Amino acid sequence: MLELRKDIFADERDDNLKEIGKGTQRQDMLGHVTGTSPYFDDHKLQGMLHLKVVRSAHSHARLRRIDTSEAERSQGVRRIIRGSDVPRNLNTLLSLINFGKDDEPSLAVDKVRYKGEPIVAIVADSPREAYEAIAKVKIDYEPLPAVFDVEDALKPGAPVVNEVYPRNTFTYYETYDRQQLRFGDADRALASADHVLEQRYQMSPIEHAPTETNGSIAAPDTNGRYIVYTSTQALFFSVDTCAKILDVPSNTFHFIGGTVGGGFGGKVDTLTEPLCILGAMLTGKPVRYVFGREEEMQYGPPRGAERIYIKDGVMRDGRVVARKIRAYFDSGAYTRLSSYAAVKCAAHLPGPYTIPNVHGDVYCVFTNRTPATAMRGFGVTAMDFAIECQMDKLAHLVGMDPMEFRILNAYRDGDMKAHRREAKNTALIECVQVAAEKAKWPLREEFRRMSSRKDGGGIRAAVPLTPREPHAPPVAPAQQRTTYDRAPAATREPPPPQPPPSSPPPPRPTAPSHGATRFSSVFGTRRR
Amino acid sequence: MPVTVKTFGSSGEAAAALSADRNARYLGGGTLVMRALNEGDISISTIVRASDHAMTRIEATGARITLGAGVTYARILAERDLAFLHSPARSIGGPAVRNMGTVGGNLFAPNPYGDFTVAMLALDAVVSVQGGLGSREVPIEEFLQSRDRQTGTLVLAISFAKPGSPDAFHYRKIARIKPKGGAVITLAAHLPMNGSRIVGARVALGSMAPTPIRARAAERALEGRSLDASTINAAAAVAVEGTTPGDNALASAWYRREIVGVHLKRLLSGQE
Amino acid sequence: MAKTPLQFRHNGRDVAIFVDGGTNLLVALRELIGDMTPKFGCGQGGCGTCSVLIDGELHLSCLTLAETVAGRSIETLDGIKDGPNLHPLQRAFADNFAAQCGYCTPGMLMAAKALLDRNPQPSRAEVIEAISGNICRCTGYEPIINAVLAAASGGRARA
Amino acid sequence: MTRHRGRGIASVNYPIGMNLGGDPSQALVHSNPSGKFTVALSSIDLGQGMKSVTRQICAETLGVPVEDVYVDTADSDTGPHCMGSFASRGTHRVGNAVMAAAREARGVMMEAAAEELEVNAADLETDGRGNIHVKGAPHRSISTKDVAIAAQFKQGKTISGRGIFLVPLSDVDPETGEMSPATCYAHACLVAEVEVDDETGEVDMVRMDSAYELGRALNPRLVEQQLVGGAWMGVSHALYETPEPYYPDPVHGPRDFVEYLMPGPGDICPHDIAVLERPAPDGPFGAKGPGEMCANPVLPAVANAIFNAVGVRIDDLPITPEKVLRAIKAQGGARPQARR
Repeated sequence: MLELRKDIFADERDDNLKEIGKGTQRQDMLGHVTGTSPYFDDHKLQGMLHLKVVRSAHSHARLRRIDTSEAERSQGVRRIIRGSDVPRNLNTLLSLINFGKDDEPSLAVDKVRYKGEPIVAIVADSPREAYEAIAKVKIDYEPLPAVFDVEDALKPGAPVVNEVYPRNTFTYYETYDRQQLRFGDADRALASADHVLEQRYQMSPIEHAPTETNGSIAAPDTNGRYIVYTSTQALFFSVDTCAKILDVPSNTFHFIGGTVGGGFGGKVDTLTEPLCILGAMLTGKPVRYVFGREEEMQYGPPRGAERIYIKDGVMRDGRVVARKIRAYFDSGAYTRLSSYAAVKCAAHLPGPYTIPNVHGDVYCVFTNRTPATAMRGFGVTAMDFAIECQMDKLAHLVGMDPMEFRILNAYRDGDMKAHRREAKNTALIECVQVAAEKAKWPLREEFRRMSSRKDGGGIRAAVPLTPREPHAPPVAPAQQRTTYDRAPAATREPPPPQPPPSSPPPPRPTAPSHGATRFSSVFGTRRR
Repeated sequence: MPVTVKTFGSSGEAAAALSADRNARYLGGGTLVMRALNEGDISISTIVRASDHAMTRIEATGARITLGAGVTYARILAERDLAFLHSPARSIGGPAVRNMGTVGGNLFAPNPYGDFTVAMLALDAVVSVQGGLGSREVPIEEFLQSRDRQTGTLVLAISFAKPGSPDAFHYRKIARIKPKGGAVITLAAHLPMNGSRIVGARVALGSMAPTPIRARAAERALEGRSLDASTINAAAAVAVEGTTPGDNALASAWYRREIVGVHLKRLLSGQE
Repeated sequence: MAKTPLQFRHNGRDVAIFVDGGTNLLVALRELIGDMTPKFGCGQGGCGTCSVLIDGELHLSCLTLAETVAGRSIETLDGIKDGPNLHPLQRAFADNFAAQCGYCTPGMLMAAKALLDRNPQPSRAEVIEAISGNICRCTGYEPIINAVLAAASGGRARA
Repeated sequence: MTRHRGRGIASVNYPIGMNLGGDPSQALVHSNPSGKFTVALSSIDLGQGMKSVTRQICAETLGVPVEDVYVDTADSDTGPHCMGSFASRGTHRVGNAVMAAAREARGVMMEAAAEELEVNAADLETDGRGNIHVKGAPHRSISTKDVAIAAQFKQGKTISGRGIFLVPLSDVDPETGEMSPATCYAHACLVAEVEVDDETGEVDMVRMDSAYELGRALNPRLVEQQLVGGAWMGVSHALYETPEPYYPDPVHGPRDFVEYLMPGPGDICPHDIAVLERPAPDGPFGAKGPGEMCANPVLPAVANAIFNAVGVRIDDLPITPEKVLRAIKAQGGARPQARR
């Protein structure tokens, strides 16, 4: 049951609106209840072929030999696709915004880094014939030691998961093995706190489990273009990723989607479109590539696991004076979007509280498991679990009511946040007060009268003195994070290809008419 | 190689076709075989069906009950004479699966499936199978022990003595998800009473070994006694004996061992 | 590849198709008949989004060998409207905002119809049991349960 | 056997949008000759209600009834660029882009109406029912349909608008983490009540009470969909879900919906929700975005409620019966805390 508390913050709103605020029926509801909403898989195309992939049987192995000769002769097989058939067989999703290095092949060539990694794609007349051909692909693996624990992966001598990142962590700003947050002097504050509590939290991976699995249908269209029906939840991300991997201009594609059977973050990675389109390009026929449920659960990317250590200093009166956090995002074998989640996570510290000393180190770590990706609450859900369990323990430690403890420490308008921006438009206190009211949880009068709009700022608005730590100077200009129009001239040349020792053949040179080179997705074009 | 579908009028012909072809599977309700085909199991190249009415017959009026292998859970739920089996039948799948899945197929369902078979094991059922050489009756325990080798045989029916009293039969599936969830463990007990004494106690457990098994130590603790708190506690205390549960996605072996006695106690004492 | 002829009733009309050996009913309905209302969600019998009624009984079309429906009557979401008018369950689902992504909705509606066809006044527990084979990842089930109860009580939406 | 009840709370905030690489979305709005409007987007409706929310935003901004607006999503040939449906950016970013496009279209519409009524456009207002009239003189009125016809067939004007909303890239200081990660924040507090079985470790949800602050509930029914479904997902994350049950050991991964655990319709509990609205200065009509953050407070609230019920802290998700039972055994039995 939902109740609108129009009485709160009423002075900040104009409620005299005609359409906004009404419980209008969804535009798509009639389609949903009649089963006529068009999902990607609801397009029936003449002569459609089916694509299935051969997946790695090992978590970490060198590929000594891939023999597809028998599969090629298998009944109904139209085309076998290998890594060497993929025009640019190395990509990272956020290269579209120039963040991170290309680290993931569409089809593995000489090494696999997680169990289930695609190695060969088979396009056949029917799913059954594709499965029969899969059984005929012979792969000679040389198993390598694998690492599954984020902290083990950071130990000296750990197996190198992904040669692009030989230390098994994503590299920030060309230098840092983590995203830092420094605000005040947490160590000093911890030393003088009445109580110090250090705890470890572990968030499991989570599968998005949308009822519709990931998939796409690609077909040759008129004028040399390709029409692509897709389950993506980021249409231009997918268009531009495909343009890059397939090395064609983005207007080669006409992507149609927009009605998707649940995503929750699991349909951002452009998992099926590149191979599906390539299949259509190589056969000249419509091709359908849809994940089965087991594929979706085990080899579709999950929300990554996170391990979090929190060390807090709290005073007897309930004020939290220091919070020190070390967090490890388990990215799996490739970066996908975990690098971004670590930044978002660092910005989220120390939660919705005003704490004068905050120290954060957030690592994006590579392990030999299915690459992780975004999910509802990305970068924040696990940290909120850790912080809010910790807040409960701290309240218990100082003998305070947990609601009042939160109100006491809540951030208010005008406070300085740890990422050094002023808190505005805050409403945590009011949420706690209303939740207490709904749950009939007694709060003392003084806590019922507190407000997000009162008693913030002032001394709480200051950026505290923050000791600097020695760091090696960057090895190269910090160019990773620049966007298209901010890239300094010196970095306009493409970065030298950095194929890992085991990487597939370098990408095909780009067409000369383009001048060159760096791909920019934000505009969906190639740069001169 | 495409899949060939062969439909026979008699179970004998179907059995012959099944035993003649290593890549043939018998299609019952479809919940196992069709799933395997959908998921790309290319070891199945022939589907064998039988339209023999005997395979879907229910004989429930007498002292001995016979369920054709093709009897669905929905049909059991519609049968008033089989009220004592409604609990296990309802514990399988959702309504669609109960309209499709069959008691014969359940004999082959691996963990975490196969709950109905746990009930059958507690009832000392006998499985009628037809191989290439003719039909025979196999005690269910023996059938389960050699289940991996039974794929070439056709199950015709399953039969058992009707419990003297419906109160003597107890069944519970412990699932994390309600109302339809895979079993953490499954428990079934048949405790026939002679006066106030239990005679012929049978306790069967699912997910406590690769196939449903009998909890013989618990049976011994119950045998010849009255069903009171101390007997129940004694049985619960030894419920784990002889079991070899495994880890799976639903629970660990440790957890299964820890709770099997708790749930046996609750089942036999009628607690939630 | 030899194909097998197959005839059955689909939403009140006789249809005839040729199927490959091993084809399931979901594929037959979607790819050969062109009825896209049953959806593929798992192919394992676990999600219910492919649910259809066969002779009035709820079945999973992905686990049904197409050949087994010869001569039988199949009803899908495409067939439950009364001409241009929505079925009371469809109206109740809409009124109760019981769909978000909409992908489970066809299966949910068929499961609910199977219930109400036999039991027009179900309890909340019976509704829960009836939809228990159908996965919804968006709604948390509450609006769906309310919608079925509302349809059962004459299409009146929850107050 | 004893079952113990306990209550726990959690309070959270959530950033709206993303800061890496800049965060733009675009929208195009145009009218047809009947004065009906189409919004063209490349944004995705995953079920969260993108089409419906942008439709209401467009109607409100144009000053026309919602029935007169149709939103067409996700065609790369017709829909202008959008980063995608993630990071809680849909309502805020796409909503703002639609607002900007609708404002531009409204400007043309009002100019065209002014020409027909022979008044100054500044003196006109919309009635939200498909008419434009002179302020204070409702009888001097023209329908949007007649305006559209006049604009297209007489005046040679396109009633259309382009909109973009861009939150520029935020640089991040690698040393201190100084950055502008988001432009506004949503807030929530949730109280969870659970019942814990101290012999089996099973946890049942009893009820939830919550307050969510979302800037503006553009459509309360859609907000309710997100909050109810999101809290269910929060319970699911807290107690059930994982594709790696023995993480970090990658064994026994679930392969189907029986092995992948999510609460069923028989596992849900009553949930009372209050929605607060403190408008975001840069949100469309003040709106933030409820879609992602709604699950977050549930996980810790459930963990804290379990502590309150039996005195054990489970810091590893998901909180399975096994973890609860091991912890209860390790502390020598349940230790219920003070009832709240």
